[in-house]
Amino acid sequence: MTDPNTLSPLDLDTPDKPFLDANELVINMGPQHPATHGVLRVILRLDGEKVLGLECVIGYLHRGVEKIAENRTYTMFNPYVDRMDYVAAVSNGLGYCEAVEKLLSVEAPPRAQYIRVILTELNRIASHQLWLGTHALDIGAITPLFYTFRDREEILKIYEKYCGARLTTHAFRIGGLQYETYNGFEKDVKNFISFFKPKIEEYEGLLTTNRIWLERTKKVGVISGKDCIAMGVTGPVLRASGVKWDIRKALPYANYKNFDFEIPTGENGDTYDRYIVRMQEMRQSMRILEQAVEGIPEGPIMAKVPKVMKPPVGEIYHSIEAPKGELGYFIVSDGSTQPYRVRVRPPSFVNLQALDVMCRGQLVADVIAVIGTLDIVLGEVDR
Amino acid sequence: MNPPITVNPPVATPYFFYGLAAIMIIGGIIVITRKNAVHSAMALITTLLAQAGLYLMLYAPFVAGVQIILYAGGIMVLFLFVIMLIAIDRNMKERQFNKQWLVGIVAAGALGGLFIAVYTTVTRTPMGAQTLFPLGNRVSFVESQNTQGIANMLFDQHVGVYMFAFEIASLLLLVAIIGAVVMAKKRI
Amino acid sequence: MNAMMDISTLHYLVLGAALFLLGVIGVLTRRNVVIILMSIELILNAVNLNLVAFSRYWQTIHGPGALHGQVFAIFIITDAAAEAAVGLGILIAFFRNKETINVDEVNLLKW
Amino acid sequence: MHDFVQYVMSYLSKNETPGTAGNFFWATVYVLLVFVGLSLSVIAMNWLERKILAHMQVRLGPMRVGPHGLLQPIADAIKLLLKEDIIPEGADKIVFWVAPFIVVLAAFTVFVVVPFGPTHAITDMNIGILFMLGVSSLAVLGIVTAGWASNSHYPLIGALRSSAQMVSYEVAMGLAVISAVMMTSFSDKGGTLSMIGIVEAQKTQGVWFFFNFFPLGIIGFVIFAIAMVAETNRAPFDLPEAESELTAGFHTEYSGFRWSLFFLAEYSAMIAVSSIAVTLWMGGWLRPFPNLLNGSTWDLAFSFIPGLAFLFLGGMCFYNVRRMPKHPLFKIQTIGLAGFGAVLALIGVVLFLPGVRGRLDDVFWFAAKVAAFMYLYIWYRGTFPRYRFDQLMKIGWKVLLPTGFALLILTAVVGMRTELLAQVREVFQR
Repeated sequence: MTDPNTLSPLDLDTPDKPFLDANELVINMGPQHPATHGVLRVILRLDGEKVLGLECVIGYLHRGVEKIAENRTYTMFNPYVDRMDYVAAVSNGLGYCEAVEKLLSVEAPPRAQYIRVILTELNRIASHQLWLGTHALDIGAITPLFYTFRDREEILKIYEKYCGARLTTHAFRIGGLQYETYNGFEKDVKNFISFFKPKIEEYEGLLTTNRIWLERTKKVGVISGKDCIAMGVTGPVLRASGVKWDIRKALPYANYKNFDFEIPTGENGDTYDRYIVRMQEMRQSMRILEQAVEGIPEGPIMAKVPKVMKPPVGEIYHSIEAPKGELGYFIVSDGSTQPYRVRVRPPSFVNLQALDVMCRGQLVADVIAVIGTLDIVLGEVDR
Repeated sequence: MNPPITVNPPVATPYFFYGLAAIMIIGGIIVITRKNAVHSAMALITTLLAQAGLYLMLYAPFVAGVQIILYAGGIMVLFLFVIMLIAIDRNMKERQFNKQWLVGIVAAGALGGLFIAVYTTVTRTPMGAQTLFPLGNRVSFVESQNTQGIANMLFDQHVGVYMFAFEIASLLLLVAIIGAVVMAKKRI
Repeated sequence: MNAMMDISTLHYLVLGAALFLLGVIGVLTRRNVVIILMSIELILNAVNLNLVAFSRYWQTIHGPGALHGQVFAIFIITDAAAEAAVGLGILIAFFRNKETINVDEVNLLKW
Repeated sequence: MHDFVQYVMSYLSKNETPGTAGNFFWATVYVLLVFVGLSLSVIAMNWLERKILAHMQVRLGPMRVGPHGLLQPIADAIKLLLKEDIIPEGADKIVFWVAPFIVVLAAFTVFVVVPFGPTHAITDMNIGILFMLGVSSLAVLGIVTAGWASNSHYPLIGALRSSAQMVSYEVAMGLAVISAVMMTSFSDKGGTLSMIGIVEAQKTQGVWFFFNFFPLGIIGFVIFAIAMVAETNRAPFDLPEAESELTAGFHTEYSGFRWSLFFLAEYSAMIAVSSIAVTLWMGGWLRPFPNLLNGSTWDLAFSFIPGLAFLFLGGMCFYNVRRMPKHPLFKIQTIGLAGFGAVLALIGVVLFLPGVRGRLDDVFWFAAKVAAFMYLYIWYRGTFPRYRFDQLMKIGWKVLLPTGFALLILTAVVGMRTELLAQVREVFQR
């Protein structure tokens, strides 16, 4: 049933008939709707409240990031990637910097890599916190939102102390880091770890065994591992369907191979499993943080990179495990100071394609839950 | 004239009757003349509530309560529900009255004539000539016994004669539930 | 209080008759099934009003325990509920098949 | 003039509600008192909900208008009244106008029979509880017409959802209510539907119906407590106004004054259903433990509690006056808080006067119990996610309804156990 190839596309040309008669009602959810996380527009074809099919209309936030890259030097383009997934800006920067470093055949020094890992994992936690808050809010629990925002604040404080910015941090530079860590950075991270551990329990206490939460999320938006692979869905959504695929383990980048952590997976591929997987991922991120903050080596933070970057002619694809899934950068260099083409593979955009499969046969209220569980950021979908 | 067993003061003055009666008649006229079925339903609700007021004037508070709960709160919600489910926009542009409207009004007029004839008939009784329902037979009852009285009528072993009818009514409701489900459900 | 101003059973009966007539006119002249059903409700209510008025009249003769009219009124309300449920169910089934709710278009016994 | 004074004073010696006594003057006074009190408690409820919810969610809530945001509801009311009253294009104007008034009328009319004390009710109706259920069920008409008249998809779906929800839960609610009403009939005085009669029955039977026939009373109460949340469209059953799905449900297209009417109706309906629950299961105006801690000493002790409670609240205000920042900008706020505390303390002192004490502690206990329910409502909202529509219906029809039927039969069996046993014995002896 959920084989994406056999799904008939949504027919929007025939006019909608009255409510009970043909039982088809076309409803336009968004672009201004409180639960579409920005400016996603979803056209729903309904039978009563049952979803027969849906179509996403995207592009309301399109800013032409990829095209902008062709008119900027490699360094100049770096801040732009932060504006794609603004919730996980650090991860976006990491992917881009590593891709260009690969193109230039340089490698960031170990100290820089450790600090990169710390900041990226903090960012993963922040992103998951934001997801949890908004997802719970969509399902009707308003309190977790305030809890997660309270705790996310601590992460943003660390960012602010480190580089002055909170959201679009532009923390990394090609070849390493621009800034050395501030005094007490390690202490702050350690404090955060000890502060945040009980907080996860607090979130779980509100939701994990809550009957209404279970009823709203179990067996909702089910997608099988096969379908996920067929549609290119990655990240926690894929792992919740039982596929143990994490780029940090599969194709280790940065220095993730030095760290000991597990890949949490689910079994049923439903919204509840995705919730559990993300909660576990936060815990695993804490494990990585503990190891990384203990082992930060001394040394330089910047590799030797030329002032004017002219990578050799060629192309490179580099992907990292962003909080939302596989974030890939495909960069074609023509040997000049500006990239010939930059193509971003955003996890949100690819994951969003599974929405139709996951929502068919469910109810309208489930569409909201599924949009929440996919954890999309429209800045990244539209770029 | 000796006052009858006056336990309660009069519920309200006769003006209340005329006011409620006027509301009911105007509501009834709106019900059968409006194009928009929702307006008709609202007018019918007003009529029903006014009628509940009349029941209170007749010292029948339990029937008034049942009228509010069942009619205004139950049946009319069902009506509104159905009106909203079916597309009424198209229906409002069509002809509202059928071809036999003249015949209908004539028949209703004849019926009305019959009513007038019945209510004005004067019969000879030992107490003199009077209509079927003489004026001025107001009496007051112990209002607080109304619900208990109805319960006695329905359930009491000695006074109650409607126990069987009550059971039949429940059977009727069961049949109605099943019938409505069969009718309205697309796939069973 | 003036005896002419006093509200007697006859007042209620006349009001009931007027409502009954309005209901009959509605049933006989309207095309919209929903409004016809509402007119039937009007008729039933007119009957109820009469019954409760009779009940009071009866009570003046047989004492406050003789509530037959009110019991009848309650049975009729029950009946009206059943009638509305089934009638509206038929209406929906009909509308789904024929896309109309006009009675004069219901002129076939099968389709 | 003397006659009028006589007429007014004659009621005071009577020990019954003004409606029963047929005293129009006092009935009007009571109607006005209930109306003003209700409006005040809706205002207070608005502030309390925002503050309590805020503190549950690690924020402060309104803090700017008045000390601790005490004047925020008034500021909101002024804002709402000054807002443009928008009627959407293509809306059915008359119905759109009328709908909020239906809801408000239904929500306010039920208070005619709510017993705040043995004599503190506008009237005592023979069909009190039936009247309350019936009139509160009229609110759904307003909601349905509001959704339909807006001529928009989201309000229509919200209206359909809410009518289906309210009609479904009314059934379970009615069953729970019947089981409690049935409990009143297991005494010598016979059963009653009157709200005051129900509380009197709890007094004479010496038990709140919550504890009666353990655990049947509790089950009935729980059914009612679930159904009443659904009836008032509050979290976790707030589907008709599910913000994340239907933007605002049936009142999406409403603004300004008309919207505030819906708001007013929602809160007064919450108070109304809570009063039903308090009357039916929690012993209405009766003080706690009337049968365990009886005697005139305990009566006297409990009659001091209302005054003490207000004094405590006033004391809290003064304590917080000391904690206010000493900055000159906060001077007005500090004075305001002190004034508020003084008013509360004054009320507390007045409540100690013997004449007032005897008359008003009923009202205090009733209000305190209703306030506990109000807190529950806020607590639910802070804790629970929202049910899905089919799950809501499943709970209503497949869980609450059969439980209600079973409860009804069990209550009858337990209540009539002596008669039943006698009959069984008779059969065996034959």
